[in-house]
Amino acid sequence: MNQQRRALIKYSAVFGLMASAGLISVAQAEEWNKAAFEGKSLDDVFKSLGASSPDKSSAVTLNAPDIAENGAVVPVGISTTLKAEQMAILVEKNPSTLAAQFFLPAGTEPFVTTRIKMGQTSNVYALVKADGKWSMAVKEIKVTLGGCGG
Amino acid sequence: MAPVSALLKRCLMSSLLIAFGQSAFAQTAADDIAKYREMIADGNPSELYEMSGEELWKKPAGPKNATLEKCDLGLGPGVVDGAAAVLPKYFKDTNRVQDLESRLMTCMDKLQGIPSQGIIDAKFGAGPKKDMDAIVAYIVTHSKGKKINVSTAHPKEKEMYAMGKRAFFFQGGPFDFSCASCHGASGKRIRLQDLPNITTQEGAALGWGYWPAYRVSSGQFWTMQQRLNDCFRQQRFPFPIYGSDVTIALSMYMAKNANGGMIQTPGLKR
Amino acid sequence: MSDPMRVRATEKDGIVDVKILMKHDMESGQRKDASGKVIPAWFISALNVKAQGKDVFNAQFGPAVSKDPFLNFKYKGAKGDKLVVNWVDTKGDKRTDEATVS
Amino acid sequence: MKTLMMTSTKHLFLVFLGCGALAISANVSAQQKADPQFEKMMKNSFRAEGIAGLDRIDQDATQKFCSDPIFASSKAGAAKAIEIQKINMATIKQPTDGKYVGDWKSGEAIAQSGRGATWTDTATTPIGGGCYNCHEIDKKEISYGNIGPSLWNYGKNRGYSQEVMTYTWNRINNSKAYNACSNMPRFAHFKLLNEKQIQDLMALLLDPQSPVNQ
Repeated sequence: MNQQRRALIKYSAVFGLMASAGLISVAQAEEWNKAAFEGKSLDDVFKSLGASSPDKSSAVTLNAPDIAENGAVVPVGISTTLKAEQMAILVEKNPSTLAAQFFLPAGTEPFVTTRIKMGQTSNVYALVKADGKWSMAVKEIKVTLGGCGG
Repeated sequence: MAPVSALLKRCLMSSLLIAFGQSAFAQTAADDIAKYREMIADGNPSELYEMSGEELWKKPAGPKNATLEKCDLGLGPGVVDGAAAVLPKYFKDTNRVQDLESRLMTCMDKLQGIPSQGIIDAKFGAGPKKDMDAIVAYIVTHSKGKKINVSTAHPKEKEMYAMGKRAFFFQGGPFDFSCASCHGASGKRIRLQDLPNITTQEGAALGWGYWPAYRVSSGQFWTMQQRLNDCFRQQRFPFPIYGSDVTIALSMYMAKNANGGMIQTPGLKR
Repeated sequence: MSDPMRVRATEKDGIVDVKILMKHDMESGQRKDASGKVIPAWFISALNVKAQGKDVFNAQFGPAVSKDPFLNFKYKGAKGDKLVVNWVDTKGDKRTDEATVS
Repeated sequence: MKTLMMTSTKHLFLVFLGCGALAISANVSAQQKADPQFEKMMKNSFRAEGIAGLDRIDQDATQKFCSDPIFASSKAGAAKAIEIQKINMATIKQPTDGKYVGDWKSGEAIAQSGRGATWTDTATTPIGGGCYNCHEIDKKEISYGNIGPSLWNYGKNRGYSQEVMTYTWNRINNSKAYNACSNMPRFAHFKLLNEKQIQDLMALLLDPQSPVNQ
């Protein structure tokens, strides 16, 4: 616990340094959202993101397989017809719910793909913030056991 | 005659069970797995290994402070393009049939003065084997799209193939497994993973043509030596020595069976 | 010293498609080593991409992003754009690589 | 649906072909001879590591016979196969407490695990049955292999008679008693599973309450 706190202080220090060195933009350093990444439930993360209760929207597409052959690498993408300024990927049953979040300046397409780890079969949420309002898409991704298991 | 017909009857019965017992659900699952694989195909982390492998190939190293650029992988000194498509191969200077890793050990020894034993004894993914992984990634990337074209014209190559075939069917260990237990029939799976039938050209090309590969489950790039090592581990065999003849013989059996197929390395595997 | 990234960026019809592969273990803090001890979390936490000196993408990662992270995004840009990609991890290690849009 | 049917038909055809090869017995009269060069290669290519000693590549009669599939599927091989099956049948012991059926829940866990007996395991690592690697068992588990037949509704289809009990018990203990070159490990012969674990696996297949029989 103590160690974790120290590590967090260290992140902040590092971000401060990097920001002043111009390596990571100031906006980003300020926004690195500790509370959101430590959230243990959907509600925790929604709250930390200032999303309260996002509405499901057909304008948001979560691009992911129905079954992952391996939970260590699950491809997940978000695209939307909305003018997205921020996006986030949440995995309901992971130890930390928030997997990643993205900030899209004007001129960047509302599209992102990455790969995440999933400990077990779970609902995965794609959140999109556009014009200050959060919307989302949900999909269950099954994680299977594979190989000989030895 | 009776035992054979009994055997045949049982075989037919079980094939009916297998064929009709496969639910539509299993088929859907297989389709979904195919979709998953398609989605991760873009952005193979093997590229990260390949990048550092190219550097290592061109960087002076070892007691002789030499690069590997004069290494003869079978197509002449320094020829990297397509080299992995003709291995394993007989080499006159060592009087041995060698696969990619054992040949690279020869080059490191002769050109750079790096003794092979240290590489053989190192843990996978660590020390000199880490460098070896990267160099292998670099070499095999430069055979991508080439046709597998392995020769058994030399008597030693022919002999290696025959030994590899025998090793493929060799059962042992507390599970009674041979390579053929899993890779000797078509249309088989372990869990949801398709098992290539290495005794056929098509299956051998699926196996040989896609390894070395980045393995998603371990998050590591695996050379064929490591792939075979883990096969033997799962077979509950003792530990195959890195670059030993049984590993080269099995590679020869797979590669020769795969002739005409396409090299798709580095692959991306579960 | 961290290993270099692989950055690919290609332009088509005014849209630049950027694909980034990073070499990082992305330890989640959930895994145990052979002796049963928890391997502490250690992962890339932030990534910034600039094109021609201007922010085009920012990402924040948690421990659930896969080992050797992959990222794909698109922005309005042109061939020849100079990209600078930065990441920093939870131990303060960082890496900068550059690429030119083709 | 159409592709599914086509796949099934193709699959069936392939398996029939395989059976044909078994029926048209190859013209072979003797098992492959020991080859000193091959043996030397095997001996020099492996080393002991952890619990996986070099004795693991010393073959018994069953393993030797099944390492030569051409002979094993020949006419002359058929007689030898009966002999091998007899040897294996003789190793099977019926349950000491007379109980064939244990706890299906623990049986399911054993069926799921494919661990144990490798050089990265220790002598105390529990060995799994690895059953789902090759068999469909409880339909809820979608990740299953097909090297062996489906075991879904095993008891429901066959009934729960003593005959079925004994046959299934024997088959899990030593599958080679029925099919000399079955792909299934000899779980009791090599002490991979103990009597209780086999009783629990039996329950998974033959307890009317088991999800397999719903």
